[in-house]
Order: sequence, then structure tokens, then C-alpha cells
Amino acid sequence: GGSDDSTSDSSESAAPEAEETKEVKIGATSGPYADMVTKAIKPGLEEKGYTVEVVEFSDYIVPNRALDNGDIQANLFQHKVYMENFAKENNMELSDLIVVPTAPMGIYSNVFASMDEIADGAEIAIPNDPTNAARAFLILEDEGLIKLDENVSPLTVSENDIVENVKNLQFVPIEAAQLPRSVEQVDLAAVPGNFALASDMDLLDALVLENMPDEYRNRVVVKGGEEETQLSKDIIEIVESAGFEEIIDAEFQGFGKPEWMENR
Amino acid sequence: MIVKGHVEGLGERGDAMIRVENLVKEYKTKKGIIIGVDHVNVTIEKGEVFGIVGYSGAGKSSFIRCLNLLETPSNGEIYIDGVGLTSLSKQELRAARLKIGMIFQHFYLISAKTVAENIAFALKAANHPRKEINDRVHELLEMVGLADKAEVYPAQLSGGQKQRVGIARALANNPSVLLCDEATSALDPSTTKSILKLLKKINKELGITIVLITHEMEVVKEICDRVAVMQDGKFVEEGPVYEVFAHPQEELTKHFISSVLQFDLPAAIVEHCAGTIVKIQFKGAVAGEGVISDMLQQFNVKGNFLHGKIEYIQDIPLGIFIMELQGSSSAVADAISYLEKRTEQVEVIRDAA
Amino acid sequence: MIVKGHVEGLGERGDAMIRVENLVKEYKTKKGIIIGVDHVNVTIEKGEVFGIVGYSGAGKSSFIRCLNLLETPSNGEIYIDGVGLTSLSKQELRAARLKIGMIFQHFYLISAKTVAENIAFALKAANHPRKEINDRVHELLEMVGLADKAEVYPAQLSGGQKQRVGIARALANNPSVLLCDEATSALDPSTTKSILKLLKKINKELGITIVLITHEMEVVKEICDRVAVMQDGKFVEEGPVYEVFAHPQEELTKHFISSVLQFDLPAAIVEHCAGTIVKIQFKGAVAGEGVISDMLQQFNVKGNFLHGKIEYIQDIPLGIFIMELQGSSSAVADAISYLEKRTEQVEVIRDAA
Amino acid sequence: MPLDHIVSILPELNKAFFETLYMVGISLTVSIIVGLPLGILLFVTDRGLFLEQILVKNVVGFIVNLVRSVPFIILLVALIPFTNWLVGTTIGPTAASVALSVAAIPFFARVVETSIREIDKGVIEAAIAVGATPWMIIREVLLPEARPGIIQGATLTLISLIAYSAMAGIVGGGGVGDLAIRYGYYRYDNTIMFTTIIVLVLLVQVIQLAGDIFSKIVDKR
Amino acid sequence: MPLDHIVSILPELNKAFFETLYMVGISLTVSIIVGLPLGILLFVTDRGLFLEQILVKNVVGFIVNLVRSVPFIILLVALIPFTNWLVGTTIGPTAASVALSVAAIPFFARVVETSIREIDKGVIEAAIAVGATPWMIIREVLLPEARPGIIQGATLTLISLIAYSAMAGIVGGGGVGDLAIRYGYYRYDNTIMFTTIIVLVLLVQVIQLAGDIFSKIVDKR
Ligand SMILES: Nc1ncnc2c1ncn2[C@@H]1O[C@H](COP(=O)(O)OP(=O)(O)OP(=O)(O)O)[C@@H](O)[C@H]1O
Ligand SMILES: Nc1ncnc2c1ncn2[C@@H]1O[C@H](COP(=O)(O)OP(=O)(O)OP(=O)(O)O)[C@@H](O)[C@H]1O
Ligand SMILES: [Mg+2]
Ligand SMILES: [Mg+2]
Repeated sequence: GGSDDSTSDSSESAAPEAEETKEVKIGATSGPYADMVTKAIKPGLEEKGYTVEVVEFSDYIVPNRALDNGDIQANLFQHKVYMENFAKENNMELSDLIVVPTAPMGIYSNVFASMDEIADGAEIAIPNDPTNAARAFLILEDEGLIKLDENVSPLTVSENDIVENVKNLQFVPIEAAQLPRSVEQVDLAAVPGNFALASDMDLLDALVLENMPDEYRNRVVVKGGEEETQLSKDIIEIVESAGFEEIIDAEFQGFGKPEWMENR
Repeated sequence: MIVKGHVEGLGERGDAMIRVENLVKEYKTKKGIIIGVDHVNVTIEKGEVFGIVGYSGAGKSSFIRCLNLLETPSNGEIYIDGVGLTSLSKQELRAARLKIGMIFQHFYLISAKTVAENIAFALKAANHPRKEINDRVHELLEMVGLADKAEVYPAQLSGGQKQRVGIARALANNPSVLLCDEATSALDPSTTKSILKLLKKINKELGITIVLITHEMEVVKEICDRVAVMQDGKFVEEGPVYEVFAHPQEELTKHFISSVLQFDLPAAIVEHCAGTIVKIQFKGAVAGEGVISDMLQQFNVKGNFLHGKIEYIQDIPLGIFIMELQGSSSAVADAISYLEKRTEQVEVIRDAA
Repeated sequence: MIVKGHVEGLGERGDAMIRVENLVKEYKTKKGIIIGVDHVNVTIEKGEVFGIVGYSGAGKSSFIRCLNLLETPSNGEIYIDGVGLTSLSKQELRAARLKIGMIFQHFYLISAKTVAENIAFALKAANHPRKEINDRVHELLEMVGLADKAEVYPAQLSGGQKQRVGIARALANNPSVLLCDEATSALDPSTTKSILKLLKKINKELGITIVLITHEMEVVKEICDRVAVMQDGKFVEEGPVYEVFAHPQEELTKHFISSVLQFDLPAAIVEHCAGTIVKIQFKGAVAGEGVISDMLQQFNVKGNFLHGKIEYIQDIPLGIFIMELQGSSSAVADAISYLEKRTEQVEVIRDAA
Repeated sequence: MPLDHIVSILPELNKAFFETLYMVGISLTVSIIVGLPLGILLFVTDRGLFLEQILVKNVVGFIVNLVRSVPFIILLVALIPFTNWLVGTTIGPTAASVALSVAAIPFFARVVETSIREIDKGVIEAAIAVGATPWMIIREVLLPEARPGIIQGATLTLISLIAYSAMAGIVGGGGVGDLAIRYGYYRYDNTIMFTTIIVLVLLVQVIQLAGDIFSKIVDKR
Repeated sequence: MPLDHIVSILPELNKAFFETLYMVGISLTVSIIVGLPLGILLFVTDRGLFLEQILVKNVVGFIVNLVRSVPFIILLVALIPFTNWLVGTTIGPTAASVALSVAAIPFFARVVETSIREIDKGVIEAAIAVGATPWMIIREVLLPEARPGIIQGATLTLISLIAYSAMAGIVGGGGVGDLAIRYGYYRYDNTIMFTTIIVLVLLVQVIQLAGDIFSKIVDKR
């Protein structure tokens, strides 16, 4: 099987001088971002003569560690704030190459028709991983429902860091992919866009969608100092190509495009 | 005569308690069909103690386990007290089993239950009301001499005590038949004796028919009325115990009996003897008639006992002696013919002439 | 006399093979200390067959297991062939154990290994080279009569065959001592006989000292030179087998012997008898002298054998008879005093007068 | 480790601890209630036994193996409609207990089957010979005789449940294991990580000890 | 179920299948190599046995319990530095195998201990009486006698490993269970979820069957 070569080449590190390395591994979390790498980035790289393996992770920590370790050469699953904090906390250098279209998180409800109607003490399901939880809290903060401790790092933010809870929301942390399945169970649910789309939810049904500055959009990330490698350049080139956007338009409808893509 | 008197002594006898017709038990194994019981026919009377002996693998357990359908017979019919077991429904079979007690070599008590609970278990199987059960359990424990062990777990009992519990359990529902599969084989000789005594008492006092497997002729001698010798799934010999001991027909039977009535003369002794060596057997009342004494006094021979024994098989003596007769050859010949006349069982092992 | 001759027959005897000094074995349990062996002193000679009898829990197994330090003695010393076992290092103890074979009631063969491999295991323990092992295994299998079963797994053997494998394994390294813990208790009587015969052969031909636990006096009678009776961890009686059988001192010993030499006269028979009932015991050579014959011919009494037996204990006869003597009371009295003079062992059970 | 930090998480740890107890308590109870009869069924319907029903035995055996082969997370998802129907919610400790129970049932059933298989067949035969009904044999022979083994098996199941309950976080079940993952793992809080793991280890050791003692007490052999 | 959809996934399923075999193969091998001696150690150092060492027994027993109490995901992550040192990578099936092995070792050790405990003590005593060294007793008595139980235990471990290997996705390990999770759970693709689960169930049944047969073959009792 393909398992042997997936590991035996780990010694071929992605150091700058290893530009001639044509075997690359790109990590992504399971779901749309892994699909985005597979469908929209991998074919382009292969055209350029790379052998690409997409490594799917069901975790938010291991992909960065693997990157730092040289086990993968790039990953796609995180936004800038998470990346920077992760790098700081874990004493590693991470650099983002380019922002990709990202599905906005939305607050969904089968109970309330609008954010104004939210009753005191309502139950809200939020992602249990910090990267997605931070986004959920930001939406709520934007809506004036909560206030977060200003000193807390987005990397570790949790419901415990809420200093003001206007409507006394009850938080139920749930595995992100599980959130679409729990909408019916709770008053409110903060569902990451990728899983909302995967489960055939309509993003327009959201009471409110994430106001997404680019720093909260996902991006392709490489190890610090590798921004200038040929691989990095090739990835940026592919993502910037018109073909990439075509694929996004065809297969990733509803994903919010980053500024650079919107503005060109 | 005494034999007959003994049989008549038990008034309840004479009706068939167990009738086995053409019983066959085959086991289907990966290596083919193994025959456990091979066309056995036998009738066991009410109140009888019926022994079965035979070597390991002869089919003794297979046979006895067919009697309460622990093994389903491959063919043939079992009647217990007139009821054909093989045609019963599951429900009826359970009811029939209440009347067939069984005890095992390894007791098979429920280790997690006390002695009293083990016995109560059998009573519950018969749907006795709880109050009655307590009384009956005590009665049974009294009977087997374990009244003080009611609240004790089997692990704390000796082998003999465990078997007593097994017996109490088997007797709980007043069965008419008691099946014993090597009930004493795991016990030491003196415990064996006490268990046999208990079985004898049960047989006498309650009139229960007992079928008993053993590999010790001592046990047969002690307790059985009739005995069957099994080999390769068949009853190769069967008859009243005394008769089988006195006149064994089959080699196998002789072999078994030899464990009780065996007379190997050490070679040195035989060489040492100058006279004629004879083996004399006395049966029943004859043993009490002083034949040897008469012979010694009537003929001018000197008798020397080399070997021998008098056994009481169900209180009837069976004597076998090996004697050296010394004297003039005519006197010895006369003595022998006198013995032959009175015992009909004389064998000359070595003629001095 | 014959007794003595027999002992002299084995030239190797006379040196202590096993010396046990003040052996104590205590078990520490939750319920306190249980004493298994209680200050036992005994010396067992080279080439001797030493039997130990006693009821369950008497300490027989504890004693024999101390002899090869399967149990560590709490106190006392064991010398095997002059070597004190308790002071040995682990390494030395293993070497010493090569010279002490042991066989068990339940055989304890390695079920996942063939017969040959089971025996080879013992030889490997002694670091024999592989080639030698094969030859020796065959030699041993030949010796125990299982040459054709080398490649068979224990599960396919009968009990007797399993014990033969156990014996072959125990003898593999030419031990000087063989310990047998109820080696025949799980076997039927005829298999027991064949195993005893084998042990006897080993004892005679290889001169191996055997210590043997049993609860059957039959086994002691058949094979042992000396016997000890154990109770509560102590040797309550100990001596040459014939002497112990003929003159048991302790109640317990008598009880054990009664399983071999027991004469319960049925009550009906005793009532039936009119004459004087006497019990006569003949020992050794006396048994061959025709005492009863002489008595019957010299006195005007009629003798009737009620019960009795002649046993050969290590080829020496021991006779016990219960007779009814009928005649004038003076003639009977004379006959009895004549018997007393010649046998020194007459007991009047019931006086007709 | 900062002691005041430990103190500050105590309320949360306390809550998580009771969530864990709640989840594994329910699941153990359910798996005993359902798994015990299933285990007995697997035994008594086997070839040569007193309720021989090879078909039943094979079907139940297959289902048991099936449930054991499905990854827990998939089981969790597959069970959502059932969970919703049964307890009216698909999130929280109660919902997590449903999946935990379903996973534990076949495990416990196998454990029970194995324990019962160790009973001497002779004891069962003796009960049959006495004329006992299958129900009596099950209740008064199989269960009492297998009790020490079943208790050991319940201990094993309980410990496995504690390990599995860490995954309850997927459906917001909470519990100590989830706390360890959410704070210790995702939020790099080593204090919580170690504290929770120590709590888990202690809990497991206590359960093991209690199981051993209890099993010894009921063992009359 | 759309057949062409299943066909489209076949290459991936095939790859995942071999990844699963690879992961559980390595982990089973490692857990046998390390767990077997550990299990033997747990037995022979116990009270009254021929290498009695209560301290060793207790320490090993505690470590075994400890590893068994830690949630798998935490174990997985805690082991990352060790994994990196050992196999030079922290992702992929090889890295997942490290964590799976570490989790399986104590499990298998307990299984081995239990199997060996079922050997009649008399057989061990007979070997001691024959003058055998501890090493001989282990190699020629304990292992052969416990072989059927150890094989059954290895089957049990293997099946548990397959279930656990579904979590290999955390470190990008792949495998059939992870495939089921990736498609069934993250992508809401029920077709693939069912297909993969069928593969898993079949795999488990085949392993169980093979284990049963193999264990019966080596059973000479
Ligand atoms: N369940 C079984 N399956 C296959 N064969 C069996 C079974 N039970 C008994 N047998 C075979 O049937 C034959 C008779 O066995 P049975 O147990 O009746 O003999 P036995 O006379 O009771 O022997 P033992 O004295 O050893 O108890 C033997 O060849 C035995 O191997
Ligand atoms: N390992 C042990 N732990 C505690 N007590 C023991 C142990 N082994 C034996 N005993 C006790 O020591 C005493 C002697 O036992 P032992 O086994 O030596 O008797 P035995 O004469 O061999 O009996 P049996 O005929 O039943 O084999 C008994 O009271 C027994 O309970
Ligand atoms: Mg039998
Ligand atoms: Mg003993």
C-alpha cells in the first residue's frame, strides 16, 4: 500500500535548499479544507511535477506540529490569529502563504428567528476546539452578547474567559463537526461554515454570519523561513490562478472569498 | 436359600422400576461416530441396588446418563416407573427428573450457595412452597448427618460431606430412583464406607431403587443386589452379585472379581511346599458346615492353608482356600474326592505325585 | 526370618538416603497459622520403599513436598544423600532436584507437548546434549512401556499411560530418590496394579529409594518396606510394613489396616453359631506349619471357618481366621491352649460356655 | 504547578468528575441490564447447552461483533436518531451515555459469556438432572457461580468506559477525560492536564481495587 | 446506495485498508514483543511464584494500569516527542502505530497474565521439581500451555486495535476507521461510511474466525 512511502521520506526535510524535493505532503483537517487541497491545489502542483500527498488530520494541533517537525511541507486549516498564537505558545515559527476562501461560521437556531429574540439563559452549542471557539466568541462579542477577557489568547479562549454574559447564555462545547447535528437540540448553535455546508445547511439560514476579516480566514501555512521556497511560490501561484477560483465557484459555493480574490 | 430369602426380604420388589429397551447411544465426533452404549436391554426391579462395573470408556456413564436423558439416546427406549422418557415433552421430562435423583463423582454442588441453599434448589425445582422447603431441607440434612452444616459453603466441606450434600439434593423430591456415577471414586476408603452405608440405609428405609457405577468390586460386594459388567457399550455379563462373584462367566468379570478374590501365591511358597495344592471354594451355607474340619478328621492328611479368604457378599459367605495337603497319595486322593462331593468346587493346582 | 532375608536381598541398603531432622512446616493463612508438618524425624535408607498413610489433611503432601523443597520448611533440615537442602543456593537446589524425581496424583504433564517432549523437558533441565536426549527419551519410553506413544499428546492418553509418562519424566535424570504423592489415587485398581508393578521394578532394578503417599493400605501392602502413619503433621507410628500390619499400636493404624484385614461377622451368622468363636492370627512361617490341621486332628473338636484371610505382605504370609469350635468344653479349651502355644495370637470372641 | 490554579479549576473538575460518574454509571447500569442477559443468551444457546439455538447464538454473536467493530465516533453519530428518540436530546452527558452504553453492552456481554463458560459443566448438568427449569438454572446456578468473574468483568467494562468517556466531548458530554482534552490538550493547560490525569488514574485504581475486593468477597470457591 | 460513488472511493478504501493492516500489524507485533514478556513478568513475580518479586510486580502493575487509564487521544499527543525520536515522524500510519502500540502493550500484557494464570499450578510445580530453570519454565511450560489463551488474547487485542486505529486520524494516520470518520462524520457521506463500516465488520469477523481456528489448532488439551 501507499503507507510505506508516506513515512519513509520524512528525512527529506523541507529546508530551503531542498527545493528540488518534488514529493510533498500537505496537511489539512478532514472535510472541505482537505477537499480544497485535493481538488484545487494538488492538481496544479502535480502539473508542476510534484508528487503530492494530502494528509488529513482530525485535530487542530498535530498539523502544526507536523509542519514544524518537517513531516509535512504545508497545511491548510487555520486562521492567522490562531497561527500566530500557536507559534508563540509552542516556540515555533509559522508563516502564512496565502489566504483561501473560507466558509463563514454562522449562528443558527430553530428557536429564535433573529439575534434580538434570544432569550435569557438560552443554550448555545459552540465548537470545543479553541480555533473555532474563538470565532464563535467573536461573533457573539460583535453582537454585543458577551465580552471576553482582553488578556486571553485566542489560542486558549474558552467559555471561562467570558467576563460579561448579557443574556446568560449557557455554553455547550461540542466537537465542531458534530454541531450541524445538534442544531435541533439547542436554542442556538455556532456552526463552522465548512461543516454547515457539508451537512447541506443553507448558510443564509444563519441568524448571523461571521463578519470575516481576512485574519480569520484560513490560509496555507508553511514553516517559518520557507516562504520563499519554490514550493511556496508554486502554491501561491496556483491559488492565485483563475483555475483555482473556478474550482471554488464550482465546488465550494458559499465560501467567503478573501480580499485579494474579491478585489482583483 | 439365604440368597433367595434375602431377595424376598424386600417386599416392594418385583415390579420393574427401570426398563431399558435396546438402548443405543452414539456420539458424533470429528473423528467419526463413537459408540457409547450398544444395544443394552435391562430391567431393574423396584428397590433393587444395581451395580455397573467396567473399565474406563466402557460406556457406564453414557448408560446411566441416558437413564435420565442427560444424554439423548440415539435409539431405544427408557421406561422409569412405566413412563417412557424419550417421548416426553420438555416440561414432562423435568417433572420426571424430579423422581430420578443423581449423584456424581465430583459432587457438582453450586459453590456460591450454602449447603441448605443447594438442597433448597432441588426443592424449588419441584415448586415446593418456601416454608415447606425449610423444613424439608432440615429433614434431609438430618438424614445425611449434616444438620450442623446448613449455612456452610461447599468449599468448607470435606469430600465425604460434599457427597452427603449431593445425596441430600438428589433425595430432596423423594425420587424413586437414585443414579450414582462413581459416587465414591473421589473419596478415601473409610469415607467411601460411610457413604455406602448411607446409600444402603436410603435403599432399605425409603425403598429407593439405586443404579450405581463403580470400578471397585468392593463397592459392588458391599451394596449391590445385581451387577452388570460393561465392555464396549454392552452388558457382557449380568446377574445377582453373589452368583457373579461365585461363577463369573466372562474373562473380564473374572478379572474384576480378582481384585476382591485374588490369590497370587508367591512362587517361593509354592516351591517350598512338598504336598498337593488344591483350591477349594465354598458357597453360601456350605461354608458354615465345617467341611475342611471334617475332611481333616476323617482322612489321614495334614492340611496347610497357603492362601484364602472368606468374603461375605451381602451377608452370605463365599470362601476360597488354597491348601497344601500332605499325606499318602491315596489319602490325599480320598480327601480330595470327599471335598469334591461336599463342595463341588475343588481344583487341583499342583499334584504332588 | 524371611523378613530379614528380604531386607538383606537388597545389597545397596543400609546407608541413609533421606534424613529428615525435626521438620516443621507451617502455613501462614488469614485464619492464622496452620501446621502442616510437626517436628518429624525420620531416616529412609537407600533402596527402601517408604510408605506414608494418613487421612486427608494429615500433612502427607506437606511432608513429601518439603523433601524436594517445593515447600520451604519452616524449621528443620532435609538431607538427601548427605546434602543438606535448605542451605543450598538456587542453582545448587536445581542441581539437587535433578536427583529427586517426583510424580503426582494428577500427573501434571505439559499438555501442549508430546510425550517425548515432556520427557525431553526433564533432560534439558540437566543440560543434556540434544542427541543424547533423543536416545534417553526412547530408552525411558521403552522402560515404561510407551515406546509407541512418543509423538502423542497427553490428552490422548489414559490415566495410567499419563502416569507412566510422569514416571519416565521423573526418572529421566537417573534420580536416587523418587517421591510419589498419591501416584495411583486417580487410577482404577487394575491400572494401579500395573503402576505399582512398574514402581517395584524401578526400585529393584535401579535401586531407587521411593517415598510414596497413599491412602490405600493395599498399596502399602503391595510395595512398601516401611510405612509411617501420619496424623496432625506427626508420624504417629512407623515401622516395617509387616510389623505394622501384624502389630499395629495406634488406633489410627488399626483403623487403616482394617481396610485390608477386616472381619465384620454378620450378626445373623454369629447368632446361628452354637460353638465358641475364636480369632487366630498366624505370622510368617507359622502360617505354613499347618497348625489348624494339627489341632483338628489332635483334639476332638469340629472347626468351622467363619471368616478370615491369608494375606501376603511382601511375600510373607499373615493369616487371620475366625473359627467356630464345637465340641466338649474341655476339648475346646485344650484346643485353644494348643493354638495359643503355637501361634501366641488367639482371641476368644465368644465363649460358648 | 501553581496551586492556586489547581484550586481555581476545582469547581470545574468537580463538575467533570460527577459528569464522568454520571455517564459511566448510566452506561455500566445499562450494559449490565442489557449485556448480562445477552451474555447469558450467548452461552445457553450454544451447541450442546440447555437452550441450544444455534441460529440465535450466531445472530446475537454477529451483532455483538458488529457493534464492537464500529469505531466509537461513528457509533456515536449513527446512534443520533436513536439517542434523540430515547432521551430527547443528542447532546450532553445523557446523550453521551447512550453511545457509551451501546458500546459497552456487547463488550460486557462477551465478558459475561466468558465468565459463565468457566463454570464446570457438571454443575449445570446436576441442575438439569434435578429437574430445574432453564430460568432456575440461569438464576440460581449460572449467575451465582459466575458472579466473581462477572464482577471482574464489570470492573474491566467500567475502566474501559472511563477511557471511552473521554470521547463524550464530541457531543458535549463533559467529564474528566474531556476536560483533559479540552483544556489540557487543546489549551495547553498542563496543570489541568496533570490534575485530570491524576484524577483519572486514581479513579481507575480505586475501581480496580474495589472490583478485586468485591469479587473476592462473593467468591465462595 | 449509488454504486458509482462506492466505486469512486475504491482506490482510497484500498489504500486505507492497507494502512489499517499496516498500523494494527505493527502495533500487534510490538505489543506482542513487549507485552508478552511484561505479562509473563506480572505472573512470575507474583506472590508464591518462582520469581516472586512483589515490588517489581506492583510497579509494573501500576504502570500498566496507568497507561490503561489515560485517554487515548492524550496518550497519542503525549507520545509525540517520543514518536518523533523513535520513528522520525509524528504523522502518518507509522507515527500512529507508536501510540497504538503503547496503548496495546498493557492491554496485551494483562491478557497474557490472565491466560498464564489459568495454567494448573501443578504443571509449574512439576517443572520446578524436575530442576528446570525459570527460563525453561517460561519458555517450555508457561508459553506452550497458555498458547491457546494467548492467541485468543491477541485476537481480542487486534480487534481492539482496529477500533482504536480509527483515531489515527488525529495524527493523519489514515486507515479504514479514519476513512469512515472523515467521510461519514466530517463530510456527512453516508454511502462511504456504510461501505467502510462493512469492510471493518468483515475484517473483524475474519480475524475473530481466524483467531478461533488458530487457537483451537494449538490447543492440545
Ligand atoms: N460427549 C462425548 N462425545 C464423544 N464421545 C464421548 C462422549 N462421552 C463419552 N464418549 C465416548 O463414549 C465412550 C463411553 O464413555 P463413558 O464416559 O460412558 O465411559 P465410562 O465407562 O463412564 O468411563 P469412565 O470410567 O472413564 O467414566 C468412550 O469411548 C468415550 O470416549
Ligand atoms: N498452601 C497451603 N496453605 C495453607 N494451608 C495448607 C497449604 N497446604 C496444606 N495446608 C494445610 O496443611 C495441612 C496438611 O495438608 P496436606 O495437603 O499436607 O495434607 P495431606 O495429608 O496431603 O492431605 P490429602 O490426603 O487431602 O492430600 C492441612 O490442614 C491443609 O489445610
Ligand atoms: Mg464415567
Ligand atoms: Mg495430599
